[in-house]
Amino acid sequence: MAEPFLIGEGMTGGYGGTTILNDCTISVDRGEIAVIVGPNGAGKSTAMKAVFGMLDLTAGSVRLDGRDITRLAPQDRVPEGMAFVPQNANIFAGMTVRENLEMGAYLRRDDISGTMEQVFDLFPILREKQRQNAGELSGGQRQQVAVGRALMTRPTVLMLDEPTAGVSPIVMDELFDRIIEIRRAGIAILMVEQNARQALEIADHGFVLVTGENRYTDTGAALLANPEVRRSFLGG
Amino acid sequence: MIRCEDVHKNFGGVRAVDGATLELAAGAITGLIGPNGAGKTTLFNCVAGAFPPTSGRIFLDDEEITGLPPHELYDRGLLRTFQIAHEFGTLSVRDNLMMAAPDQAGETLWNAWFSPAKVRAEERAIREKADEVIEFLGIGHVAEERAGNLSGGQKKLLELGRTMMVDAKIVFLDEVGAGVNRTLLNTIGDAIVRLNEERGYTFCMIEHDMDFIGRLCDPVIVMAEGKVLMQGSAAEVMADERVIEAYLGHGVKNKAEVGA
Amino acid sequence: DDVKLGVILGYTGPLESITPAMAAGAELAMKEVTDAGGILGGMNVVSVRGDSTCIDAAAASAAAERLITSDGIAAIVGADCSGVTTAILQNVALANGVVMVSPSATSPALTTIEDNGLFFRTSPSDARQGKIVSDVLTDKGVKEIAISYTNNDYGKGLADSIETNFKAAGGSVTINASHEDGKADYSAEVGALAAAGGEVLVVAGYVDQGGKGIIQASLDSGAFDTFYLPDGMVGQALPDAIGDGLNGSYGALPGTDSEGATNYLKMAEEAGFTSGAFSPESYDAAALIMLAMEAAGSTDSAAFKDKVMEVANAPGEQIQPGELAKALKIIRDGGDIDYVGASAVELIEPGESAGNYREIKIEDGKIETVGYR
Amino acid sequence: MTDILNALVVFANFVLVPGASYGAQLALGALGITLVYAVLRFSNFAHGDTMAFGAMVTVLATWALQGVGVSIAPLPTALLALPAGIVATAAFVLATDRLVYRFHRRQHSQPVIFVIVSVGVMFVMNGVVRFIIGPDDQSFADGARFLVTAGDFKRMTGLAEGLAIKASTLLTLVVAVVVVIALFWFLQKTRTGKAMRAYSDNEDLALLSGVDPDRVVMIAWLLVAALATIAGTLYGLDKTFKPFTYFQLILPMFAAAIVGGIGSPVGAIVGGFVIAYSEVTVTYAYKRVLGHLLPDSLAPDSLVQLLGTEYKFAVSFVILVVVLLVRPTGILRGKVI
Amino acid sequence: MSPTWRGPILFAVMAAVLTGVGMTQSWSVALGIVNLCLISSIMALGVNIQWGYAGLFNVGTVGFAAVGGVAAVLVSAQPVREAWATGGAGLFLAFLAVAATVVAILLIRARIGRGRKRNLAVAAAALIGYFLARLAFDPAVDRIEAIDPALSGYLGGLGLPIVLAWPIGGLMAAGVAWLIGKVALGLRSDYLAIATLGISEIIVFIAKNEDWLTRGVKNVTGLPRPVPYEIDLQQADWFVARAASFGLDPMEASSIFVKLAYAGLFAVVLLALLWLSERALNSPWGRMMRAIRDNEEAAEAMGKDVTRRRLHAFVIGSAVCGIGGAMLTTLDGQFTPGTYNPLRFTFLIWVMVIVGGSGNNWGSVLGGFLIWFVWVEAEPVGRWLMDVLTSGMGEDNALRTHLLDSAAYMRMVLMGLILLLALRFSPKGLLPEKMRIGHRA
Ligand SMILES: Nc1ncnc2c1ncn2[C@@H]1O[C@H](COP(=O)(O)OP(=O)(O)OP(=O)(O)O)[C@@H](O)[C@H]1O
Ligand SMILES: Nc1ncnc2c1ncn2[C@@H]1O[C@H](COP(=O)(O)OP(=O)(O)OP(=O)(O)O)[C@@H](O)[C@H]1O
Ligand SMILES: [Mg+2]
Ligand SMILES: [Mg+2]
Repeated sequence: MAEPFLIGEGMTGGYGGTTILNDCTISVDRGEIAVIVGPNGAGKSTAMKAVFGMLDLTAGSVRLDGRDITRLAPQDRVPEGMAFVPQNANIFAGMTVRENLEMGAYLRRDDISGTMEQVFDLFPILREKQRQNAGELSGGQRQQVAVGRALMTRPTVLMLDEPTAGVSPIVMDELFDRIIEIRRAGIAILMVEQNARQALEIADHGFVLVTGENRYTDTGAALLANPEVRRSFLGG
Repeated sequence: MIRCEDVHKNFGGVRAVDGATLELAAGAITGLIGPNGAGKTTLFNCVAGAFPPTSGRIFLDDEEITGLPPHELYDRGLLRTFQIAHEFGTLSVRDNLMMAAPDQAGETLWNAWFSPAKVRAEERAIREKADEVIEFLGIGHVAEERAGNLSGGQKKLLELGRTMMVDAKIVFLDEVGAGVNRTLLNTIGDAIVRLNEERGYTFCMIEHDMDFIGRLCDPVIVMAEGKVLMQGSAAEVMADERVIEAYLGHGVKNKAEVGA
Repeated sequence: DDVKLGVILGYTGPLESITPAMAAGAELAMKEVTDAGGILGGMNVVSVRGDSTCIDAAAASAAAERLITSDGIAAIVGADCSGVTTAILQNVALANGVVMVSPSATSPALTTIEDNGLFFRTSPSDARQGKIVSDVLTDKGVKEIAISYTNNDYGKGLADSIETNFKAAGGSVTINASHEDGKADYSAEVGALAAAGGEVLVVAGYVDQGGKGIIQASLDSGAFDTFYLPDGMVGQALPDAIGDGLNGSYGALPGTDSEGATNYLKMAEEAGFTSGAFSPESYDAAALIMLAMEAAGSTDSAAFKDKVMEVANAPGEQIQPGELAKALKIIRDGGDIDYVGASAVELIEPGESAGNYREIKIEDGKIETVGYR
Repeated sequence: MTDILNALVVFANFVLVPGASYGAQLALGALGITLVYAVLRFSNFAHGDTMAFGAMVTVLATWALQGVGVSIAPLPTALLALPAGIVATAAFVLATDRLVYRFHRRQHSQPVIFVIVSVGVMFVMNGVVRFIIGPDDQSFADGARFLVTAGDFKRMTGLAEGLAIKASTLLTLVVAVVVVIALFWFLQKTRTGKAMRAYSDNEDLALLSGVDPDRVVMIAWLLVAALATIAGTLYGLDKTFKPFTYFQLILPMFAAAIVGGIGSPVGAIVGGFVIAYSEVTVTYAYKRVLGHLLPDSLAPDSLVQLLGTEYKFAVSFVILVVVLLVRPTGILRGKVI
Repeated sequence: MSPTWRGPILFAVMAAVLTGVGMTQSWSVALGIVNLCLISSIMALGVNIQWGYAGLFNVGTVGFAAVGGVAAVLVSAQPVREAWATGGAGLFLAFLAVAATVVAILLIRARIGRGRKRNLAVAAAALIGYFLARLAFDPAVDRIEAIDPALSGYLGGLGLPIVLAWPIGGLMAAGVAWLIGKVALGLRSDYLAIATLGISEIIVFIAKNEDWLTRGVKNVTGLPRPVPYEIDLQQADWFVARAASFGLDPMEASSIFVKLAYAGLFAVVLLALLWLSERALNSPWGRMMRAIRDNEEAAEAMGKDVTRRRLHAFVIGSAVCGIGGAMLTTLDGQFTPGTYNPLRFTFLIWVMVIVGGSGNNWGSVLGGFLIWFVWVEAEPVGRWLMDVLTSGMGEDNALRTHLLDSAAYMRMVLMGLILLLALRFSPKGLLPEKMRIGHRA
């Protein structure tokens, strides 16, 4: 099997002294959706940060398209086509919604109005609120801004940390639809979800993390079918 | 138990809450749902005293509480959690819980200085309670961690945990479920039901997870564009065309069926 | 062997810009004596500097404490501002029995302070100068003045004294307002002064501090064109900085009918600094200490404190700045001297300058002497 | 009629014009403070001494130019020397960033640590400036001093009162306006400006958008150095160059930045004028103005002064406190650039 | 260095350094520094209560120190009877006018409902009260200030022992802080900072300009001491004999004795305050204050009366600064309003708190010692450094002369460098805030 497009392999590391990730491996290929699930505090967000270079790894490596990028600074991964929506503090609170989206396209030199329209079509409320400061939005609206910002980069790898937390069902559906659409364009999508059943339904691969280790790794459908996984991690 | 009469809240030109009138029955677990930006959190904030409404009146047990500061509402047994977790970042997880306990003698300087024995006894009791809550939330391994270092979901759990330190009359939960693992959320749901049944707590919860709402809440109030759109049982609400149009979307039913 | 003299002045803080010339003045006297073979049969006199900060009594006391108990200085030239001077005197100098000669502390309160005969100053008390200012103004036929003073004990004391004397002489004071030193802008002060009006503006401040700012802003806005300059304001730096606008202004500073002041200017220039406010007084303070030591035959404060008045006053041969070698020789030979120095020192009880004044006038950007009082 | 004109002229001469010049000076300084706050998120106590440093280099360069006889009369030579001052200050400021601030930035130290660190930098700069040029007054102004002097004005208009306008006043005002417009445009419209705002808003997320933090910080410091040098030099031209007064300036400058709404460039300008005019108007003695306006019989004897000038700082601080109580985040709502 | 040993080791180093000063410079110098270190530590404790516990960015320390200084004057200076005789009645009338105004305003607020009418009535009452008070006040003040202005010209104090001024200074500072807190504590971080800075400047301006009360810039000197005078000791036979038995000369011995006596008094106060602070910080009260500091909104939602609690912390911290201010005036033996500049009394204290480690009482004490020590010793060390640096140059080298003349500024540079280095190697302060794990239950 050829190596996946993006892989964080055998990642070990944590914050300061403590080790959070233990030989954890996460990967995703082009045109695929990979979903990470697991209990709170399992290290899912930490794994995402590690893949994006926001954590010092004591062991393991991150490779993009076969190239070792373990030592690349986060801001230098953006030009490589990686985009990331963190779980917390994922908007520029003091800037308007429109400026938030523009910041997503910071490195792009081409015309961004088309992409902006696409984001507005996906999240109509943002079109309405584009001149408002993002910090004044409701919780779900902020989440939409955050995802919109990442979409603006037109990435080759899209990493989303709980993109649907706090968004209403209708928006969540739209979002998942959109993600499927993006996958079709050959983009690799890596996401963490607590709405795990919906997420695994559309996922090609799933990773179940517990205390920083891979507990289960399988296709989305297989994980959904696994009663043990369902009971312990997906809420029955 | 809580009655809101024609509550409005404007932020500059934005009408976040635009004439909401509703009543929360004592002893019920009321769900509050609605599209993003419907004004749910803003209404919570008005009721819980984070800021006063622009106009309208709010009553708790027929006493007007409009504009009262949160700490006075706490004294009357009204508690709330925050949608975006508000942890005490430099305090340990246990201290986060312990500080929430009511009427602590050790919180006056005089006792802190001159009645150490009394304070120590009191602390012991509070600490025990905190440890129970920690146990329940499954965050025992991070009990000594700075709360600022918790994961997103753990912070939400802590948010909930603080309300469990207090004997409350009514608790407002703002999306406790968002970001919380579904298996754990089920346990939390059970605890809410137990608190409601055994201790008579009244709950009002904002949630976007319809399974959770459906399992726990009756009645369910739907808000949209700052107003109350409708109220009814979970089943009624989910079947309502307006609600589906504005909030649930058509996809959800299909998915729910697949999931079930 | 060396004798150490402490030079405790505000090297940092609000008066930091006039301090270097003061310190240089004191050290000029020490160098002169050392070059002439020192005192007491060949002891060199060296200076040890200590920072009074002018405002921080605690830091000033700490510095004085260190100079006395650790560096072993025999006497203090300083301090500069009355507040820190009092603190050093009462907390350190008295306790250790060390003589202090301040070149610039002018507070009248220092006249009556308990000092065990250890404290002297080469500048006159404000009370005396107020009278002089009033006399000069009255003689010029001025009827109405405005006063701006620097808001410290020097300025306040002087301004009050001027007001009292001038009113007693039949004049009127339209406004007597303070200014803070070292501030960024004086337009508010000048606005008020201008509104009050007056023929002459008396500026009881420092030559390159707020006093200068007030004069500059007054000239810029056309509020006043004639200024009276008390001792703190007389220095060549002022006409140099202000330019033609200052011509025609006048004032007075301690000095007698002697060539001392002019000599001192030259000496300073040769030594590589420009004399400024209280620089001559600093030279004199150091000189008096050394002469008194020679006269007492000891560097012990308890011994030479009684000689300070003796060497400063008549009878005896008059000593000008630059003549310290001659003075030492006279003393060694058993003669008597009357130190005049750069600021025409005449000490009265209890050890402060009597206050002879040299009247000056600014003409063509130069300070010209016009008479003595 | 002439009475009214006279009253106006007095008022302009002692309140409007000096207030405008002082206000513009404060505003320029406050701009630098606000920029550091906006981008790097701390209150920079070293700013006064940065101004002193910039002005010092400019003074030295001006002397050098004057020495070889270069002049751009009627404008002051110092304007020619400004680039030298800016370059040197930029170098110095970047060096402090590299040696001091960067470490704390990487540590994610609290803002208050940065504040205290800036106090440390202030001490060092304080000493360095005095080492190089000493604590004294230095004059370096040349060129035309006045646009109109009080005497000329009286002669021209035949009024009893004069109005003086200094060249430096006009220069400061013009520069302040130009600089604030340029800065506003830069921050709001240019990519780099937006990147700076994004960086200040949420550093981690800015990285995730591809913003190079080192570059943003460097540009911010360059702007601060330029602003500080310009402000320091203009202040020196108008008043005088003396290191200690620059240190004294930081309090009113902070007051201006905060009253206006810290982080907002326009706020800095507004704040500068509010502080300046509150000092001048409340303590102004209205005797002469009223003397012209009222008939002789009613002319006031007293000074008609609301408060003595000794309280002028107190007044500006009272106004500051009142403004904050009414609008707790400053006139123009802080933290937004 | 393990965290538990870090504190003791750093304190031991500090003690060793001070001993070193005692041995190489002199014991008087060392003890003089220690005394000011003790006072600085007290003020730092006060700021730490406000910032470290409660997150209040108060940069008005200088104002509270000045209030403490005023208290020292009012308590201990000799009363000027003549001033009371000529001006006392007027002042009393003015006081009555103010009191009546306050009563009137309270009545208005009780009688008239909220709204424009009430505001107008309150404003009118305040204005009338102000003018009535001025009517009685101004002539009284003029008369008081006219009495022998060179030496008195003010009311004087009560002539009581100056040690009483310490608690009274604390109380007065607390009162002032209460007023300020009522007005300003609604403001956040930097805005609170600039407001407190402004108000403290106003306090200092009052101390400088209200001559009838404080003699203003003319200073009040010769305040009584709580310890004997060196001169008296030098003349007391028992003391001279005692000193001789230790092999000390009476001059040096008296100086050391007096400083030790001060040190004893100050240390008692510091230890008492430190004990109270530690108790408070490690109690539920401290936990609550830190919670408020971390997240005010959530603390409010969890039933804490944030406004009141913050006011408490503000008042207590200010009171401690006031005590420190009164002690400093006692040590100086004089009240000099010109001394109160923010650099020395606000920023230096802040530097102590932050370098020591905010949120940690022992850190504040250590910071107080270290920073005051550096502040004082930077001067001689700076000069010494300059001497060393220039020793290689020729006698007449122009650069050398220039550098030696500028040696005083080395003090600033050194102070800054030490500050920067301390924070470079200990970015959270020398003794960082402890993570309190559970409680000593
Ligand atoms: N401080 C504010 N300033 C301006 N507008 C605001 C502010 N806070 C909220 N709003 C607006 O008010 C509306 C209601 O917000 P609110 O947070 O109450 O929504 P919500 O129903 O809780 O939504 P969600 O489900 O996304 O949490 C939104 O449109 C939001 O943009
Ligand atoms: N900045 C930090 N410093 C120290 N420890 C941290 C930090 N952030 C997270 N942790 C710890 O790392 C562990 C994993 O956190 P992480 O955020 O990766 O969890 P997660 O799987 O994303 O959980 P959730 O579903 O709740 O978001 C947690 O125990 C948390 O306490
Ligand atoms: Mg997470
Ligand atoms: Mg919400």
